[in-house]
Amino acid sequence: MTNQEIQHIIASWSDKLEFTEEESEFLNVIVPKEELYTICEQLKANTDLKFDYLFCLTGIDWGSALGVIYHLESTTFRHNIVVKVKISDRENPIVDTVSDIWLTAEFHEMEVFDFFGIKFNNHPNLKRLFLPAEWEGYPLRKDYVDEVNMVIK
Amino acid sequence: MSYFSDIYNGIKTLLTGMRVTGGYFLNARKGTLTQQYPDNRETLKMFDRFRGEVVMPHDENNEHQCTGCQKCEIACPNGSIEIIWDRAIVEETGKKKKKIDQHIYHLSMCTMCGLCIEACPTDAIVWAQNFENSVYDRTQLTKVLNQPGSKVKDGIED
Amino acid sequence: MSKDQIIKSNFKTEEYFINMGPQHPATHGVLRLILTIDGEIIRNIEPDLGYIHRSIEKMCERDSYQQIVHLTDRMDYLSSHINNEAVCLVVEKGLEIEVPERVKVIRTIIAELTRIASHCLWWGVMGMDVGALTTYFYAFRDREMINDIFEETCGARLTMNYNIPGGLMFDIHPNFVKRVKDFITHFKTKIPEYDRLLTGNVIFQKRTKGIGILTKEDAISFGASGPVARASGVSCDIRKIHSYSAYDQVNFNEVLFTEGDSLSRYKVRIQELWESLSIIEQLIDNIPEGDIKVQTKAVIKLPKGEFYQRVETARGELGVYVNSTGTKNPYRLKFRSPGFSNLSVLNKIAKGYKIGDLVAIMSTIDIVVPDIDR
Amino acid sequence: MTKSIHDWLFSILPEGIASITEMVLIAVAYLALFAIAGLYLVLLERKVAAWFQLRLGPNRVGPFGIFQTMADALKLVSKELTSTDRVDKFLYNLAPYFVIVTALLAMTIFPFSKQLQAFDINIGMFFLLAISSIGVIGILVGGWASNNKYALIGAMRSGLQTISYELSVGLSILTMVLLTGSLQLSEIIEIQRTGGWLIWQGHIPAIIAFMIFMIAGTAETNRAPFDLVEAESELGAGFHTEYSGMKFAYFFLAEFINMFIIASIAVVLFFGGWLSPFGITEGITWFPEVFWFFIKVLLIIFLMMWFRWTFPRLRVDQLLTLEWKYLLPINLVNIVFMAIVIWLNWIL
Repeated sequence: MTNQEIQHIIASWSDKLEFTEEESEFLNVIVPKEELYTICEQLKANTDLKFDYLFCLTGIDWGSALGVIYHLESTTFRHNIVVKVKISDRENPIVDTVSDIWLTAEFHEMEVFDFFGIKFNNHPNLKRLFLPAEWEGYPLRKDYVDEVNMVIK
Repeated sequence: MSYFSDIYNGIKTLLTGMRVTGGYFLNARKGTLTQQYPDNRETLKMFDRFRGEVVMPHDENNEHQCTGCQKCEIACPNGSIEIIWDRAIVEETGKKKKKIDQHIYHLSMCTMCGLCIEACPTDAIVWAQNFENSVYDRTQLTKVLNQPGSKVKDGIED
Repeated sequence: MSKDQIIKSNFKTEEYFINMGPQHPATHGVLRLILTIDGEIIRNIEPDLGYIHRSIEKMCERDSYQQIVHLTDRMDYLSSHINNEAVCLVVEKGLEIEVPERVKVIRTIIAELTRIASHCLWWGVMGMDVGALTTYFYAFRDREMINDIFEETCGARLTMNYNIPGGLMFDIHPNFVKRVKDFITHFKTKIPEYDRLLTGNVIFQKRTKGIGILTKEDAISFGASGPVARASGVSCDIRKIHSYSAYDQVNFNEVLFTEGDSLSRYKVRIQELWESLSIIEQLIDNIPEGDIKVQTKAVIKLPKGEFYQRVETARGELGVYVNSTGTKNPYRLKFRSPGFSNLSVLNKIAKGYKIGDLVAIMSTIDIVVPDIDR
Repeated sequence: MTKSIHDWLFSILPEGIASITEMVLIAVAYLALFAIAGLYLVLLERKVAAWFQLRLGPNRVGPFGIFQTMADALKLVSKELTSTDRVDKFLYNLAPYFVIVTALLAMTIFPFSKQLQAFDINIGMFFLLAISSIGVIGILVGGWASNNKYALIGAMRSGLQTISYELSVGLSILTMVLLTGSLQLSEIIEIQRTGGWLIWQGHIPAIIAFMIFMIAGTAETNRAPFDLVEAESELGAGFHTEYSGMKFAYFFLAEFINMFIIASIAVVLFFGGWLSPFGITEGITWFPEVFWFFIKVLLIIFLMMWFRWTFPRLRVDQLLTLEWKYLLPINLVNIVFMAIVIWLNWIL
């Protein structure tokens, strides 16, 4: 299925979605965080799309906002889509979990929580995965400072 | 009935496995996989491209080919190379030219990625095949690659 | 009432915790599993990671693209060449340069040799984990030959760093082709020996058959890839689906099994040894002549945008996501490592089995801890 | 020689003291002999393992590494004994001695040659069976007292394993005892002087009994493929995780002495003890018969090592399946078979 057709299907679900294909090889869809869960649920359930394979879940710090990027593929149709969600509240970023839709998200969301401090609603076991529980700050954020261990070139 | 065939097949597979190891046992004298390392120092030769440590070759006149362009220093991902350089007046032209004072190489930080040698425009630094780098004090792993009193070979420009 | 229910209704048993790792022979590194155990039966597994986390993603944000390559050696150190290739491919994709055919073929050959070396090590360790110690040495004998090939051509045995964005660091060694051919003839006689020693063994079969079953749906949902997913019947070979380098020029089969148990995960890897050998055989005789690199600028700047490259390492799908703002460093770089997703299936598939089974299951998942921790 | 020492002792000392001294002397001699024999079995194991694995094995201390295990023992003796705070001190310290003492005790009744036997009791086989199962108490106690979960799991497995496999060992020995009609070890060997080795005399049921005995015997000694008690890839080191220095060495040595015991039983019961094959050294009086005994024992030990370095380990429930579903029924049928063989006088 071509990107246009995918876009056509998804666009009918909500009018708050932004689509872009610039600067990326995949079709990007930017989803407001309130609608993330329902959109993701439909992406997997829709029989024409069947995005059943979440192959990458990335947290990102855009400076003004934090974000989560979901790379999705369908193992039956082999088409891809990238779902992006922006969270502008840096102090207390919260977004819905998708770990019950794609089980792999459970670990990846823990990783994102660990490094970006993005909290996931309804996550079964949200804790620091790599860093010790008493670690302060979120290292992959751009404003993280550690003068001892970080060498800036 | 499958009870007995299970036993039969089980024993058969076990004996097959024992035949493999038994075969190696009988031929154990012919060739061992392991090397008797400190004993074979004389004959042990590393491959030419083996990345042991970075060295700077000098010729018989105590001349090297490093112009002090610092490309290796920039290329190094770990900050293993530090170049202390100076400007000296070249007698023929009267112009000031960059010249290395010390080419410092921290072997303790080096990951043997080879980017510095890749980056060097004058092939001043190369890999040495020495791999016995253990020392009692970490500071001994910081090496000055250019020999004292050495100078850059004539005609080397970056 | 079933037998289990009767036992449950009449007995009260106590569960207890046991720490498997960070130092434990079966965790292959510094992985810690917090097991909840009832007698010997595992009720829950909670992995605790991060004992070898080196923040490679953060380091990448400060390094130039050439420098990033060598960091990936240290992720999945058994597929270091393939990791390097992934980064190089994503940079080449961003710069829109096409590498010469010769580079593609050499990269593919070395990648497949890496896969064989990795599977060899896995086979040896798999044997050790189920208690057959001798397998380790036989596997290392064969792996040693590959390592020698690498050492002669790339200069290093494990962390090779032979790829650079735009091609290869230097040409293959003149002995390369001959050595690889020698290895192929040698190894073809050794895989049947592997089968006789371990695969056919009745104890091994009993230890792995029907143990740790991962269903197809779970495999996809957990994002499993590589041999773990292919043993469950998920077609996920990136070499076929999103072909890169010279994989479109060769014929090979994607090894698929449907049982999803430990034994089929084992068999997938053994079969892959044959497939990798066949790929190398097809390529080794006709490595095209040509350049070994496309000259890139000394400072590589990727254009603004997002790039994603997927490759098939020995463990599964490695994804490199690069978000560039047009500077010489990536703005954000994420490695989607196969080990991380594959590890997450552990709790699902090992629950209800015994400690001995857990060790066998972990071995068939083929965990490399630095790959999980990055 | 033993006779002359005996006479000399009784001539210079009063009777009571003399017999005690004699016992002590024999005990010291046995201790020294088997400590050294155990050490060399360790060396043999390492060498054999190395050859199976295409390595060289120990070769640094002494020619061909023959002093390697001596050096190891020296190191272990000089090592600090560490333990955790929470161990049950008394039981923790007791456990290694349990294991090593029972192992050494069993050694006493073996007839290494016609002359070389400490005790020739008429219930020899029975005594062996009784003694050899005490060792497991040491393992259980050690695992329990260590206060370590891995050690505990190992100890529990050990109990499970020994209780089950004791049956098979006992029954396969019983099969052969049917044939000999005696429990006295020296008598069992003497029977074989005329009719050929028992494995030959008893043919099919004896061969089956031998196979079962080897499997069960390997399990009794907790060796691979039945080394669930230690299972280094699962439990770290199993029951002796918390032991160090000499206490660990006792466990280690006991394993090898137990292996020697199992091999010795097999030699006595199936391969004619110190009798030479086909009586080739029958007429030569100066030839030490003990040579044949040790050669046979070493061959059986080699077989057990071959098992160890080839097979993967069984899982704990498969261990029980093998015993209760396969070995035990076959064994019972085999006893009946053997009885029929004897009844119909099919003995070769």
